[in-house]
Amino acid sequence: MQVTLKILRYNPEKDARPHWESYRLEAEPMDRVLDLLHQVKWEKDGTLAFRKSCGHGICGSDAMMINGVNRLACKTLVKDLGTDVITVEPIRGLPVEKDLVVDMEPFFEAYRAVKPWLINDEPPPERERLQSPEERAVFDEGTKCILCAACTTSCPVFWVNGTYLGPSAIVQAHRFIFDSRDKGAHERFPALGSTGGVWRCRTAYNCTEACPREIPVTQLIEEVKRAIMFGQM
Amino acid sequence: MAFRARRLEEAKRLSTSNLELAWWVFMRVSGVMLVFLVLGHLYTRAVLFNFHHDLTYDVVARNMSTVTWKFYNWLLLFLSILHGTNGLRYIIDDYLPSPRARVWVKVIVYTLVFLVVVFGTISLWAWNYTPVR
Amino acid sequence: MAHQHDVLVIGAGGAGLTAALYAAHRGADVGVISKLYPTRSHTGAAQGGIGAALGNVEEDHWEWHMYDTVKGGDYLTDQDAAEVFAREVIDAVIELEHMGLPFDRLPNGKIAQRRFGGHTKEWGKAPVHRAAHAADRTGHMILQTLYQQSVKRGITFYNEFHVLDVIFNEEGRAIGVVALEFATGELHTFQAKAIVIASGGFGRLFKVTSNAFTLTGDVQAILYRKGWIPLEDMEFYQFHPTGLYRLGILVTEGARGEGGILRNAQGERFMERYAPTIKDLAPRDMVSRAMYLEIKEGRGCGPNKDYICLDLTHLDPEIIEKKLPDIAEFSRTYLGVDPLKEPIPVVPTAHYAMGGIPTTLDGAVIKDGQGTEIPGLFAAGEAACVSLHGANRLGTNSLGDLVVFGRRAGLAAARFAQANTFVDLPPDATGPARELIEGLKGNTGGESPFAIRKDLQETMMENASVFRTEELLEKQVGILKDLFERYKKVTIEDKGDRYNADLVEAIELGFLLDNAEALVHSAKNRKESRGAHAREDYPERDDENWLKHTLVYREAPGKVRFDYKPVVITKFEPKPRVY
Amino acid sequence: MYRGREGQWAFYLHRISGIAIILFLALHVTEISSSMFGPKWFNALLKFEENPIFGLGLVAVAALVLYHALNGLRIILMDFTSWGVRLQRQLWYAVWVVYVVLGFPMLFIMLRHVFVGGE
Ligand SMILES: Cc1cc2nc3c(=O)[nH]c(=O)nc-3n(C[C@H](O)[C@H](O)[C@H](O)COP(=O)(O)OP(=O)(O)OC[C@H]3O[C@@H](n4cnc5c(N)ncnc54)[C@H](O)[C@@H]3O)c2cc1C
Ligand code: HEM
Ligand code: SF4
Ligand code: F3S
Ligand code: FES
Repeated sequence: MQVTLKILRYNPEKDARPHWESYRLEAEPMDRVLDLLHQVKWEKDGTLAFRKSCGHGICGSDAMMINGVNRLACKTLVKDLGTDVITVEPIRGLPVEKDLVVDMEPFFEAYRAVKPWLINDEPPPERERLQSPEERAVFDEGTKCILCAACTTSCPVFWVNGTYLGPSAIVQAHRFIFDSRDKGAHERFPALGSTGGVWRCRTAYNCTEACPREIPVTQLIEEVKRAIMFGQM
Repeated sequence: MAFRARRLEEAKRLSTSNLELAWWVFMRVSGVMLVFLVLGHLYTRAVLFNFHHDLTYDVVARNMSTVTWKFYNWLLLFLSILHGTNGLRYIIDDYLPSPRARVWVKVIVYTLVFLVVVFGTISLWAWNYTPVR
Repeated sequence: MAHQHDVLVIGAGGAGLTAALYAAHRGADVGVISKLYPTRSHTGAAQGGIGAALGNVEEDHWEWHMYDTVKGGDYLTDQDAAEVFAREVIDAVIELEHMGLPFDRLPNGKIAQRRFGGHTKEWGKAPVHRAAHAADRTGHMILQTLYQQSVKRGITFYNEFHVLDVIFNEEGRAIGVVALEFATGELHTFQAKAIVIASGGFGRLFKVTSNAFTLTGDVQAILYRKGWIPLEDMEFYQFHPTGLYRLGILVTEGARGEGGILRNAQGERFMERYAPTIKDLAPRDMVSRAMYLEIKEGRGCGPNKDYICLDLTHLDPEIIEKKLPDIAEFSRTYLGVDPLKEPIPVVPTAHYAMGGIPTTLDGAVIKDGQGTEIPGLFAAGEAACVSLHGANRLGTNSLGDLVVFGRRAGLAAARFAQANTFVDLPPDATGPARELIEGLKGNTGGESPFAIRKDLQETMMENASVFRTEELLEKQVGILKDLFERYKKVTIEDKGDRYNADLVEAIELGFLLDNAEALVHSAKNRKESRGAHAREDYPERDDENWLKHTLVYREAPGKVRFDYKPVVITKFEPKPRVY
Repeated sequence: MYRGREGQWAFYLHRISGIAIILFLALHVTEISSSMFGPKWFNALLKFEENPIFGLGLVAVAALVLYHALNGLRIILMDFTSWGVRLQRQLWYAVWVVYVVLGFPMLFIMLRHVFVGGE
């Protein structure tokens, strides 16, 4: 089938502002949008810039806005879009560097702010720390996160308010706060409870819809809110 | 998952960042109360009365002169203003990226809100119905 | 711009991050250069598990693990490496758990383990539960956990920097690195007392692969180009039996570990014929060859009889959704096949390089068959070859390799850095890298890098994959010569500086070609069948002549020289490999 | 425009209605408070507001208040129950059902007040 791929192009070395460019392509229904981008890059215009690595939704490189929704290009099949006009734009709320490449630094800054590592100063036992399957299941969802930023850059609050940590960082915090081995919840609290923290979330659910790993992001955010609230009052 | 502070310094550190939580809870508590207050207000004013024609100084004044209604209205005024202003604060924080602009807009908004509350409160207690002939 | 670190790690996958953590732990100032954001590294794609004889589910011993590794490697495995590995990987897994890795758990709270190909108890009697796992995203969790620890330690990262050159002084000590910053197009120099290479594999050499687009064997090629540094055992390249049909996306061996069965068009469980004892859980080389044979003999599934069916339909749906959620999703997303209801179409997919940069047990890179170390240069992970995996790697042994030998390399590098000082870089250290870039930007020959890469991948698949013959390899040597000629005329469209992916892909293509050259020549040279290297014209293993490691050097473009390194044999005398 | 689903629109509508209500509230309070200046002034103001434009404005504000109140309850359910988030979409539709049930009679009465006039 023939599809039209419209890409929001921007080359800071040449363009004053981003502009749309269209490409007519021959595509199979089972093609990934990533395949289409490659087709453009390899056969039509080598200057196109975008990130990719694994090609099957596991590395988190290629979150972009496809037909108005954040998705991974490598996990979105042409047939699933149900149209032959496909628009691709960079994810929002992070500075665009070139074409579909954005500056990820602010995103990782928020990640680091919630201390995303196991905090437990007690000397570990000889063997593994024990944890029941039930305790393990409580924080399972958050461990799936691939830090693709699809959620954070779909959040209407994040687009306008750069101080908001964003859903991804809160998912990371959840992963540790609810880990029975972690003792550092109170260390994460200042970042999570500040003006840019969880209370900024307005439960818009774009994050949950966008997450390619099908993590119930809003649910986790709400659990963090409740954890802080009940821990505090 | 232990948030409860075990030492004083810990408690202090935690307490400094509790403000946003307090506002968040307040929005919910006041919201629930406002459902009754606002919808009650709407009902009594806009549905029972023909607000568009029957509402006159007399009607309002007679109503406003009882202490119960004074209190009802004052609570309504106070909670909705506080709730709404904090909501505006969220919105200002979201859409005004420049810290300078934020401060100025907030100063102006809070001043106006303050004046409205003062004005409203004074007038509320000033109602004292003596029928005008 | 110029930077300086005691220890410089190239690559932020499992091996690189482990090395960085332990070097930092020893007090070294560590910098990590990675062409991807660390969490994008391909270690994150590893699914099934990390093998260690924890004995949480049933009795297990490191000796059994060592034996399986040696036997799985078709006795080309260096047994000192296998012993160090099988012992230390137990502690390494426990340590990962202490770092916070969310392993799946048994009801008693201990780390859960599952069966995996080639892992047995009592010297091959029956499959054993040895692979510690976190659902089917064990690699993802390892990568995340290691990155979390690195962030905690405040290790310096240079993300999206492409290493283009490693610099040596006259005495042959590695003293620095040149890297291209993707964001700006600027060349940076890094001065280091010790350098650890952990840049991963080169699966993109083949058309059907489980590997990421970015796995192009860069640093292997950079060293190989120098001429005096060899690559070891490059002929041994593993094809994983179960890649999604056409796409190559991996379906973990854990799927068979949980009870999945391979069937041909007649629905026959054909592995019963090839490996009567452990059937579908035979080592990968054997299963891949069996699948190829089934397809070749007309028993493949599908309209074109060109794939094999991986049947999970008899499993409890709960097991699939809980223990194999990701692969179920891959199958649904990319093939539209629901593994609960239909078998998954699979084909062997290019997966893992057993060979690479030769090292000692401490990760020090060596330059000849006598084991002469190159001062200041270390390597670990898939890029390296300690020869733990010999002629064929067992599933779950790579993740173990990353943490065990990543740690050893990191510690050794830190020790080296403590004992040595910085060496000044030559005045024009960036010269060769700049020439490379300007050469590519200036080329007008009109050859498209895409077309060259496509031809390379297709011909490598045809001529140098699961089955090989003298004739096919000879043919591929000729094809490579031609591709090198075409590469000289390769022309890129993007002449800019910022995020020039066009340039980077062209550079990576050059690296791929070098890896191909090393692989094909080594394969042509080894006249026997062993592990993943199956020669139809020499179907038998030949211990008399070939129980040795190949070291391949580039003499001149298209011309190679071989040296050999003896296999270390301690506990287990080579025996025929039957399962 | 980002093609968000129910949650996004629920949020935007909640925000817009919130702003509208607080602005109206400020005016409303000022207006009522002006009674301090005596019945003359106040009655004049009310007279002025008999214009149907104001009436319709009032209806609009009432409509926004009703949405804001009902969706506010939806938010509270999501925040304080374990199931609210899972059922957020259904809850939003429930908001609209209740909205119609309560809103229609109100709309009817208010519109009659505006256009039919007093007896
Ligand atoms: C789909 C799949 C599933 C697997 N499953 C398992 C499993 O279940 N169990 C198991 O044991 N093994 C498994 N493996 C194998 C194992 O995951 C890999 O061999 C291992 O992760 C390699 O790790 P690494 O650290 O060496 O390299 P990688 O994780 O590939 O990292 C390479 C790093 O080097 C960097 N790099 C590369 N080139 C350059 C350059 N020029 N400049 C700067 N940086 C550079 C990259 O950015 C990256 O950070 C699997 C492999 C695949 C592909
Ligand atoms: C009638 C009952 C009301 C209920 C149940 C209610 C409930 C809520 C709740 C729960 C929030 C928080 C939203 C969030 O954090 O996502 C909120 C926000 C808000 N409310 Fe109300 N509210 C009511 C009345 C009012 C009134 C009368 C006003 C105006 C004076 C008002 C103005 C606002 C504003 C401006 C916001 C901020 C919106 C945002 O940040 O997006 N609300 N309301
Ligand atoms: S929560 Fe989901 S969308 Fe957000 S970063 Fe993680 S994987 Fe991506
Ligand atoms: S989209 Fe944003 S507002 Fe909250 S529910 Fe998700 S973080
Ligand atoms: S390329 Fe890795 S997630 Fe899409």
